[in-house]
Amino acid sequence: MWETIRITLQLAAVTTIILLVLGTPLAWWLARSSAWWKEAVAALVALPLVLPPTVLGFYLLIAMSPSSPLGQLAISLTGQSLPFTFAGLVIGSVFYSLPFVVQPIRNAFEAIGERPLEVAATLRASPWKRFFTIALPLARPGFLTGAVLGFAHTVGEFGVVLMIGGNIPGETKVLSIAIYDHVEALEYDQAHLISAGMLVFAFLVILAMMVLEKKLRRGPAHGGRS
Amino acid sequence: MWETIRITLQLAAVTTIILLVLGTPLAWWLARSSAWWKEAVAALVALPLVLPPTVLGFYLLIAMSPSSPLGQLAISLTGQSLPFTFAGLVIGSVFYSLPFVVQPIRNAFEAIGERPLEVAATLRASPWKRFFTIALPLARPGFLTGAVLGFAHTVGEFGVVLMIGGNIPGETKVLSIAIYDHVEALEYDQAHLISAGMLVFAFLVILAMMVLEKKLRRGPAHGGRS
Amino acid sequence: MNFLSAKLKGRLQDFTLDAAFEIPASGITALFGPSGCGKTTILRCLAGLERLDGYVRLKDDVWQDQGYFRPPHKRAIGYVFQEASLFPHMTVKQNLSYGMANPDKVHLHETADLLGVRELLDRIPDRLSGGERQRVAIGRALLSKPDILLMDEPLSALDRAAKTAIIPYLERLHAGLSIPVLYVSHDHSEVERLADHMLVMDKGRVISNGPLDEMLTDCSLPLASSREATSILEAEITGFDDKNVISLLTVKGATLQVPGALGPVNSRCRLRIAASDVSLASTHPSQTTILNVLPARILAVHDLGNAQFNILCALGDEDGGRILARISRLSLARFGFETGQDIFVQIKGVSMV
Amino acid sequence: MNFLSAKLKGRLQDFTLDAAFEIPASGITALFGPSGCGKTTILRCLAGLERLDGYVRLKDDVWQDQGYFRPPHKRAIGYVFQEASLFPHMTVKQNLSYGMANPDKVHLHETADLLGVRELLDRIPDRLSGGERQRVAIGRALLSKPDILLMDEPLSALDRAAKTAIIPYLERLHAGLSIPVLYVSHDHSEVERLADHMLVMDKGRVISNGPLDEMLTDCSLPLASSREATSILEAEITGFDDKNVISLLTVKGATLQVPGALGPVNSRCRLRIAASDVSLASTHPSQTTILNVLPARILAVHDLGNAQFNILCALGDEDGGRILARISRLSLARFGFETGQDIFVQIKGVSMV
Amino acid sequence: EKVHLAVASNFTGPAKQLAETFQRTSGHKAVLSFGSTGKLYAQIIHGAPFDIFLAADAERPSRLVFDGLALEESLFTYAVGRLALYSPTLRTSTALRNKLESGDFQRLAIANPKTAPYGLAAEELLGNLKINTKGKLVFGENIAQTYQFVASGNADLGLVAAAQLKASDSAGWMVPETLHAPIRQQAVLLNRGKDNPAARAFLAFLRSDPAGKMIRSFGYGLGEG
Ligand SMILES: Nc1ncnc2c1ncn2[C@@H]1O[C@H](COP(=O)(O)OP(=O)(O)OP(=O)(O)O)[C@@H](O)[C@H]1O
Ligand SMILES: Nc1ncnc2c1ncn2[C@@H]1O[C@H](COP(=O)(O)OP(=O)(O)OP(=O)(O)O)[C@@H](O)[C@H]1O
Ligand code: MOO
Ligand SMILES: [Mg+2]
Ligand SMILES: [Mg+2]
Repeated sequence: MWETIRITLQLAAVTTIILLVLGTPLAWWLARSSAWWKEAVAALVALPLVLPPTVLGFYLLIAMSPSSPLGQLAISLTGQSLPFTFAGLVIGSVFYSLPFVVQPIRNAFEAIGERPLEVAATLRASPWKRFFTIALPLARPGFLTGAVLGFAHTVGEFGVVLMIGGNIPGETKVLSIAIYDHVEALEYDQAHLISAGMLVFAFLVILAMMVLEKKLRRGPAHGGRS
Repeated sequence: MWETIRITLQLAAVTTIILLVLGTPLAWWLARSSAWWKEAVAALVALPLVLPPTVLGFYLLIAMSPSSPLGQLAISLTGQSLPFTFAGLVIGSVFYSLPFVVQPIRNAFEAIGERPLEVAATLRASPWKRFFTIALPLARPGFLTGAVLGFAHTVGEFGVVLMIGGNIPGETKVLSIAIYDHVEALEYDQAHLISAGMLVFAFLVILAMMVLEKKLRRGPAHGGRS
Repeated sequence: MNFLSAKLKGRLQDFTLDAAFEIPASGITALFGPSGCGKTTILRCLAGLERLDGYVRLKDDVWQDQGYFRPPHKRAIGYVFQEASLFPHMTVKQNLSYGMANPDKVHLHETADLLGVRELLDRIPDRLSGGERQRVAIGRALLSKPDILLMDEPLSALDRAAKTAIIPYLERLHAGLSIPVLYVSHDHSEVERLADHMLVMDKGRVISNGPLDEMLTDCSLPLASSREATSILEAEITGFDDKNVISLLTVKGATLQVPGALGPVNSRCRLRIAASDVSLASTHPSQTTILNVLPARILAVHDLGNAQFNILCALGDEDGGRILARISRLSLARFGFETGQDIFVQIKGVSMV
Repeated sequence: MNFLSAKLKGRLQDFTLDAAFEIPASGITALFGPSGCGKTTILRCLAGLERLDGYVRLKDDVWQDQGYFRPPHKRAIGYVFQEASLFPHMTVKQNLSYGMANPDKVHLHETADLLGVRELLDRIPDRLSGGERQRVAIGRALLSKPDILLMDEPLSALDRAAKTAIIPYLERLHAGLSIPVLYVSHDHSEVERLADHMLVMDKGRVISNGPLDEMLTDCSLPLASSREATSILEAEITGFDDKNVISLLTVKGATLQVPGALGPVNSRCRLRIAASDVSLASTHPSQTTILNVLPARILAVHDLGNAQFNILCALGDEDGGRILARISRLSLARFGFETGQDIFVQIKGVSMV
Repeated sequence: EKVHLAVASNFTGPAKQLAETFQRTSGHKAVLSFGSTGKLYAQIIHGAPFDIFLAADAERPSRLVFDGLALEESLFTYAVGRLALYSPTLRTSTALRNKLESGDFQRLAIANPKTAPYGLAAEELLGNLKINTKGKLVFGENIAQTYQFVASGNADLGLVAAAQLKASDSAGWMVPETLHAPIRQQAVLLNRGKDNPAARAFLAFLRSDPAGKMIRSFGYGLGEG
């Protein structure tokens, strides 16, 4: 049980971090590029959503299997194929939850507008400095939303994880699958217990994040004049 | 097959519309209220995400069963209980996809700031007029994101639908379940075919929405001075 | 008769506002005071965008009082914000017509012409210059047909030519419709030209409040000692010299000659005379291009402390129009002017406001 | 020697910019022109925020040329935007220090004191008044130690007192560091006080460009015919009358008396004389409080078309300092002034700029 | 040594108990992963690290043998599933059977015949009894879901696994084996487990009498060998 909880939290945390790390430049590019094909990329990012998770997991399984190019690459790099490992789970979850992170961050970047970045440029801030000192802080609500949706979704994620993780205790078995197993095995009491625990825990985590963000924010929504 | 496609599109469309209708006032309240418990509500909205869809479906099944208060209500109103009906599917999907719609819209509302609404108020615009002529149009990117995520997620939604829909052809069988069935039944060719079709269709729909939104928007991201 | 009366008290962080004032039923009231003294805060309170303790009454209507607060959209105000704040998702035209009860194309086009934004009607605000944005914001407030106009430095981003085009429009507006205007401005000449009344603020308090001419020549106020000190005289056009293109203007106690055709005979107008344009002489000077050399009596001598003096004179005798002269200590010493003395004022520059 | 030279050509929708100009290596260059004529666009091009065709060169450095464009953050500019544009998520202090290469608390506090925002250092921009925001924006640009300052109406939201505090700071800045400043302003007196050079724009073109005094008295430019027409004279303080507190100032062709202690003897300063403060007399007048009555020669007579004339005079003889006098047709007719005639100018108001 | 088993989800309960006994008696360790048979099959052909597959049908294991991923000689039926008709409101077999045959019900839950062997069996039964179920069938993804449809009261009747009724102490009508082909759940040793002594040991244990007893006690029948 504790194993399972640990793996769940670890998966959600690692996935969320990777999603933020990958999603941020992607969102930035989507927000700022004027390439004509960027909306096609945006649509592509949203696409995995359309497939049922298990089916998506099935395709990921095929894509990552030892005989596929990706699988071969993984084997030559790490000596191991990806499915049925924690790393494989992370990849699958990242793939599946990407749009929930990219879209809110992209919107937040777009809402900043040109002006603050222009001002920073005239103050000799390099593109990197502008990004880190202006764009990132001003887009914080988008990051919060992306992180909450990404985290929660990874905790509850199940189809993809089941398919490419293989439900291996101590390695790829996460809480969502544990609940599912209990439900399948008609062990409702355990299912209720874990579900309730998860809900309470997730509620507290999400609430804490939101309250923290509000504290950090520049004052109340009302009464501002800028 | 066509039946299934029709039901899928109908479910996604109806769900998205309901999500926008319900999500908008909720997002508005979350963006503007200064109630101390509003972040708790926000966390609650995100909570269904944390449960695996099938498990969530399981609880919804229990909640909507004929012996439950909700089930009794539904029966006394419509003469029918909710599970295994299209209406039941819609309720489940709405419940499950709500956070993907509420969060982006809330962020968009918050990004507007006080000023445009204050200006409108001094021009004698009632709260309703302010909402419809200022807040809604300025929050459009958030609505687009919410609609795309909500729509795509409902198309791909599967666990909840499977659980409370009962997979009845012509009534509650949607494409995601059809693909899943084919995968489980080792009919990989059909699964590939439907998946590819869905992906292409979804890609085109999402792309069209995004390009349309861009056209409608007030000019390019670059070069603005406001 | 007071149109609007208000008493407002409250804090914004370190800043305390404690102001009570009245605004007359017609005319433009200038709200004057240093940066950060609370001008914008007052306008926001009047508009209902900020709620402090106190009351706001408009004629027999109560907008705010103990336990009562009318929301902004139910107050018939027109508010020009300090920053233009156009709706970014609307064209200039949509911005202009937003507050119009029944959109009237002719009226809208008229206003747009006057403000010089007719060509910009289909632009989005992002693509306007600073001054263009400000003009659209003015038009938008005017077109909402308010009962009172609150203007927060509406002309600050405008060049003289644009101001010169807009100010007469505002004047006509207040003359024609006689809606009162509360006008925040830092520009002395704008205030002299436009305002009838004046409300001087400092550090959250209203320190003085009255008709413009009194406020300008009141030596206890900072205005009379500033470099731009001026007097304002109400005048009647009583004649016109066709050959030399000179108008004759009668004010209390004197008749002035002012170049140009200023208006039809018998009409009234307002004259502005800078204190630094006024010099004094103990005897009637001759051989000077100064047109207006008028007998006057000294009412007060006021030391400004920087080797300069303000001399308050009345044209003719004590009851005549008041004129402020700015002279040096040297001149004062040489001619020894004192209160009650009869002298001549030489007015170099007279302009119609 | 030119510090910055630029030639820019391009379109923004309906608007066409086609401007070539140079800015000298030191001093303040005023950018003057009606709303919407392209002033902000020019600043944006110089800053690298907008890219039109043409070149921009700074000393021997090329910022933009055929196929080359240096990004804004590699141009050592300080830009004060037309709207304050503070970073909303930073305190005033963080805003101020954002562009500082090595944050120096003393320098920051000094600047904050000067701009009167010392008390606001921990505030967020949302909670500042309009003028406070603008002052912070000025400080932020100055603290980034730029090689050239671009200022888009930086003082428009400020009252006279705040301006009076900031302008000497800008002057000292440009005197001490001698970094050039390109300064957009609509305020005549601000320009007279601050500017050494002037760039006049209209409809996207630079219509005139030169030293301030020439531009002001050039009767072919709109400036000389405006109501605020002025002359600027460079002067040396040559004496001080202790008893009467009068300074003696020597300009080319004359010595003027100006009330007050204007500075140490032998120092130089700039004098501003409004055309409307200058009257002419054919003989030496007596018995007037006007301090300065000086012999001069008429260089040109210019009909302004509204019953008023500009008379350009040189103090002493033809080579003396140039002074513009604004007189009425009536006076001209009565005294019959003409080019080449020797007369007396009576200067009512002289102020140091 | 460690043996890794892929177990069809309907066999979750017995598998857990079997593994426990096996670990206690053999000293080997048994790691269990549950999933639907189809899913487990897909995972195995894509390299899942399982030694033994306990499927819910006979088809998947044979296919694995055909694919060359499992050893043919190891194939055997470890359990035979039986259908039971279940309704939480009806306690006796006759009442249940009558209700089914009269067609007097709103919803009948069966497992999806396409994906679950129990569904196939249910279809066969309904065909044999010639019951008109048009518009009344709801399909569970697997037999566990089918059970939930009935247990939650949302379907008035369901054809579930006899083993489920046993597990939840409920009564039902045990459908005679004559009315549907027996559901033969087969086990197979996968290539990966070929040289794993623990895997061989588990398969041997699975064929043993104590194991058979345990399987029976969950409501399954035993295969012929
Ligand atoms: N992004 C844009 N797209 C199209 N036209 C623009 C854009 N920005 C400015 N313009 C137009 O270009 C002209 C010059 O604008 P600019 O902002 O340079 O004027 P300005 O001289 O700074 O005026 P002001 O004194 O009012 O600020 C204006 O007519 C304006 O409408
Ligand atoms: N939301 C706020 N919270 C705290 N302090 C505020 C807030 N808004 C304004 N202030 C402070 O209140 C004082 C008055 O502000 P106000 O905007 O009324 O000044 P103002 O007279 O309009 O100045 P300006 O001419 O510079 O626009 C200022 O010192 C300002 O810093
Ligand atoms: O593996 Mo099952 O028992 O077909 O759901
Ligand atoms: Mg203000
Ligand atoms: Mg501009």
